[in-house]
Amino acid sequence: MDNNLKEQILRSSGVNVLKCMRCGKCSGTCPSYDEMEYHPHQFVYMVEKGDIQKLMESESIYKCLTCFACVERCPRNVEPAKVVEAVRLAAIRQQGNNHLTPVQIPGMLDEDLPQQAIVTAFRKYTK
Amino acid sequence: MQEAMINRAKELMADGTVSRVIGWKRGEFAYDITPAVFETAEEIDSDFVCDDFTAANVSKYLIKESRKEGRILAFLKPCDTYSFNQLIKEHRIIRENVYVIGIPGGPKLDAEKLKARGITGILGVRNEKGTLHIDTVYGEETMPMFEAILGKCENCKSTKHVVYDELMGEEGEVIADSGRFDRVAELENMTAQQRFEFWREQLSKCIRCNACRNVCPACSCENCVFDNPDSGISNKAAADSFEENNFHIIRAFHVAGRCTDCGECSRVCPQNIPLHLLNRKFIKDINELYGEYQAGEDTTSRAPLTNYNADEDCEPSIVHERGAE
Amino acid sequence: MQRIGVFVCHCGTNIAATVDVKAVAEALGHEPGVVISQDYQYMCSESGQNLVKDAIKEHNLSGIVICSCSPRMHENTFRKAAAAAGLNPYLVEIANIREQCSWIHRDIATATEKAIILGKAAVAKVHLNTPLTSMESPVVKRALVIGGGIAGIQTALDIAEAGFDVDIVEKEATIGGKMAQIDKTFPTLDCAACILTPKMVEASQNEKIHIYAFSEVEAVKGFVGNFTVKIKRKARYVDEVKCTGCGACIEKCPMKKVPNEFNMGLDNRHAVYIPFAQAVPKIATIDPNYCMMLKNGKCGLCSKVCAAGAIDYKQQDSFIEEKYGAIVVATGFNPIKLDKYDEFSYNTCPDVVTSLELERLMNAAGPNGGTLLRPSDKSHPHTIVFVQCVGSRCSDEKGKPYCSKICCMYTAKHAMLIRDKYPDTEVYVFYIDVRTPGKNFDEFYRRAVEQYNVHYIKGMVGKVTPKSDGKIDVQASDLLSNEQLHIDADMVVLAAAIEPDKTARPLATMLTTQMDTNDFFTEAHPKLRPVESATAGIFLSGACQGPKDIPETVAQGSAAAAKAIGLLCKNSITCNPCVAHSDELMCNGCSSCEKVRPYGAITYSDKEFRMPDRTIAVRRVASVNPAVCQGCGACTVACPSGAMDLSGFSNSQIMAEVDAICK
Amino acid sequence: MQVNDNNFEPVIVAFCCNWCSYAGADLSGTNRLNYPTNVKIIRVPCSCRVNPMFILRAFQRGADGVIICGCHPGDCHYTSGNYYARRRITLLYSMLDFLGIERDRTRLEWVSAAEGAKFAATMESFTEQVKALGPNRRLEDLRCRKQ
Repeated sequence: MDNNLKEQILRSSGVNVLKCMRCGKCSGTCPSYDEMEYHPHQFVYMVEKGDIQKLMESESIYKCLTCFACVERCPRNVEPAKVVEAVRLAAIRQQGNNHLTPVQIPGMLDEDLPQQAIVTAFRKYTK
Repeated sequence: MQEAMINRAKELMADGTVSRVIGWKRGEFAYDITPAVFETAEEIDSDFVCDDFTAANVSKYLIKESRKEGRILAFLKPCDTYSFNQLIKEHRIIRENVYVIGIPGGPKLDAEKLKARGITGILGVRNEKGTLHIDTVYGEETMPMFEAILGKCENCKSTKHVVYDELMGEEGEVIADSGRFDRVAELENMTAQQRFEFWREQLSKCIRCNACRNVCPACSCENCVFDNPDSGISNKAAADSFEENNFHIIRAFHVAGRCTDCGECSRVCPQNIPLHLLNRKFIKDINELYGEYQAGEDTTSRAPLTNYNADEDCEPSIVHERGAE
Repeated sequence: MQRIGVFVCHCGTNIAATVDVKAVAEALGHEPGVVISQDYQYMCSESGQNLVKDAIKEHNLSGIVICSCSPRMHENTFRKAAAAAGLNPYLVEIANIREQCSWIHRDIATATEKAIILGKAAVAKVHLNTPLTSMESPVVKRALVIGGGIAGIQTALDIAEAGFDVDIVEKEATIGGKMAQIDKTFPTLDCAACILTPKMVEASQNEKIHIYAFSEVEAVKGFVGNFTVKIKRKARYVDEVKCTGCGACIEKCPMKKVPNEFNMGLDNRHAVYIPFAQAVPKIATIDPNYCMMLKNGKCGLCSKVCAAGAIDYKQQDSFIEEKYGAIVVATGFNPIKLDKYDEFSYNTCPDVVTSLELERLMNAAGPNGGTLLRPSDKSHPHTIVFVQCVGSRCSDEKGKPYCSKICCMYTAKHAMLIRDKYPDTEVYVFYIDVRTPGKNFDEFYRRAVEQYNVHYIKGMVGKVTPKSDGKIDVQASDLLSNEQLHIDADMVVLAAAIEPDKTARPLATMLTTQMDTNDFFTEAHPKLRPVESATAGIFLSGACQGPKDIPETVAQGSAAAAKAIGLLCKNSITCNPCVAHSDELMCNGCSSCEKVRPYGAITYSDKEFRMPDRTIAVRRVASVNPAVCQGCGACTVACPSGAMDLSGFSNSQIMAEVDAICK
Repeated sequence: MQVNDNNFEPVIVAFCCNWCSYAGADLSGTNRLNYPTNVKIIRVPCSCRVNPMFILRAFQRGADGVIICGCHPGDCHYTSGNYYARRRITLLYSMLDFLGIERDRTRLEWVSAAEGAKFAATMESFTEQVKALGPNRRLEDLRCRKQ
């Protein structure tokens, strides 16, 4: 099962996790590091091991800002953010796993929140 | 013009400038004019011809003739001077041994085109204001001049003489819009299948008479690779489609960058294969890919195939990228 | 009738595992002319060679085909074996069934089929091989060393020691190279200047060595044993002979704000300068980009104070041409530019420096006289962060894909020196891996950790941000404790990747030597011929061939010298007999071949020929100087008549191979 | 003869210069990089040694594709050989195309001694390309065809 999942993650992300040389620059550069249970370099390593269920169940997949700093700075062109994105997609594609529902929205609204952010969040966190 | 040429030839012979003259004489018929060497004034008087059928390029003969004792007078049409110059460049003709008189060129006439109209028994031709008056054994016939022009004169590239010791008649100029690559471009725009069929139809007519090779001023090797049993590709008769292709590809390749586009190959082909198109294809490619180059224009420039431009030359993949399909 | 022997090598299992060698030997045994076809475990071994030699004698063979590894490996081995058995060495052909067959294919049936075809092609070719005899070509007893760093100096000293003249061409104003800029050397921590400068002096005083400093190689012609090199002597605007190096001109020069390259631009020099105190040759150089006299004709002070009258504002670049038997390339390396690494703030923060800059900051002859101070405010740094692998091991276009090899060790050295001299300074080293193979290297690194308490942290720095209080925020990951760190640093030192000098690429083109995709020179064999280039007579010394530390560079410098000496010792060398030759009977004398010849080996002369009709004709024909021709074959294709052919790769031989493959 | 595209195994002749491409081919062997067995290599000193006659000869004898590999421009062991080769081969390919012979049967590639991977990948893609074209019929000497 996890092997299929790994295949799916690798295919949908287009990332070759074997290129990683474990330098940790992605995690060294990540602005959401402290928010995350699993960090960018762990995403890459755990996907390589096929340890994906843990990632899918972790809140970490929603903490990634998709700022692509890790992609920009990775010396090996591994693109960890794409792995995170692929794991997140794998999670929300499962029935009932939407991370955001319309009923949550009113509680989140405040003056400074741009409308665009809500639209983007829906795109990102729902099926 | 013929009269003036004969007089001048005799003068130069008399004053010792030259000892021989290469020109043309009549063959079996009025229209088969062939190159000939004259050694006496009498021979010149009786046999020397230069008329509308006098198309042959005599440059190639000068390889041998210029190495003989004494100086030889050669009458060269503009297109012939390019061949002559190219042979000078290749150290084949000894320039000092040739006295070149530039004479006006064509357009020359193609007897085959006359015969195609049913005009036979030709005795002579007069050109009056674009109309040909043909004297035949059956009486006089007429036809428009432009319909009888020899293939190689149809897209004349230049009426300028690039080399001469003296000039008879007026000097012409390079014709930039000769349209000589139009037919090549037409073929290029066909599909590969159409081109293949076109050339199969043409080249399958080849009887390997070697006339094209023997007349070509660029094909002047002491020993042709196709006659050399050690070359690995020698053959006499073309028994297979491959050999027909092979002979003409290799021949075109060997003269690439050296062919002056004199058109003699197509003129002499008994099977009327448009062989000059192969040469023109190379000339067109060279012009487009490596810059304009006219073989025979000068005697010092480097030929495109013995030259290169490290930074600007295209990759062969350009062949795959351009063209139809 | 040819009597051909075929010998199929198993190469242990290298060939035999994927190619049915017995079947190959069997199949080739049926080829026309083949009288013996055998297989053997290791054909290149002594017993394998004996097998070949015995067969040559026993069967009176007229040619042999060895189906084995690449001819680039063992062609010479078997040629020598053939010669020993009395067969002309050029009657040997190799069918490459290892690199180009067994190693790349997995299916035994198809690999065997291919091996047979390759063998047949070699048999077809050997049928047409002719015995060839090598020519001799004289060797010029003088060597050229390009680059005057420690590699070039070592090579030159060794060659001179052996009694041969040697010239060093150095593009900078002084020899010494990168080592002259380094403060201390690992793993012994002795002072670089103390061990380098005596060698520089030794080179300058050696009668056999001539140093062309401030010069560049402009053009190279010729071939092994006989190179002609054009050297550009760049204008110094100072007469080298007259200048005594007294320095009076420098003292008086009013133009004092020129970035000092020797100190990595960390301080300034004058427009007229001597790079450093121990420079060799110790001659002043005027920088035309800054000298006011050269720029707008106003000043001339240096000329007035020069007692020797050495200043010459009108000096021009000059050129000399010299002949050499051997050339050693020692062009060295440079740290890469870090412009593209915005995350490390190298371009924006003066306290973020490269390791080479740190060398100068710590050097007694450096901008701070040996006291380590922050470049920004000249204060003493209390926290220093080292970042390893900046630009090394990068697969993107910003960096280099290889490991720069020296950074782990010099960073340990820097960390140790700082902790030793300034024990109140905390030193952090962020590493991906610590690579310390080498004698006493790992012990050295462990000393940094265990004795000097340097904090080694496994992880990469993600971001370096200068803060308003003058501190530098270093954000990094600590992979072992799985946390993200923020360190308030005073200085950040980046271990920039090293790359070959930019002059190496055009030089490689001039020398017709190969380079790899990173612009390092390619050695003739990665293991067995590490200091020779694939071009005969060109040798490689130091970091131009790959990242190297000083001990390795010196070792390779001496090795290259040994190879060059081996060549210079010979009075003449055997030329490759696989060269072009012209059939005068067919030659038109058209000069097509002359136009494409790269070495000027083709000349023309008028010759008399007896024609079939018994007359004598004089014709211009080409002839090839076999000592000069290198056998490229360009002329053979340019020749329309086929008069030009190439021995060893003749038209008929190549066509026989084509036929055998296509059949 | 019925040609089944799936089973068609083209004969491919590769001319490799001794200094770069042949070494590159060796390197792909040293690195165990697989490429089709269809490719058979002929060693020539330089890409400029490749006479158009050799290419035609290969097609005559039934080769389905011919690829020529040389040093990268600027890296020729003989300084300029590959520049001449580039012009000659360009013109030859152009002429073959002009005669309607499939232009994809021929290719010139620059492969350095360090590019083992490129060599293998090039041979792989060229073999695929020639396979897609099917057997060479337009420039084959029927008398040379295998019975």
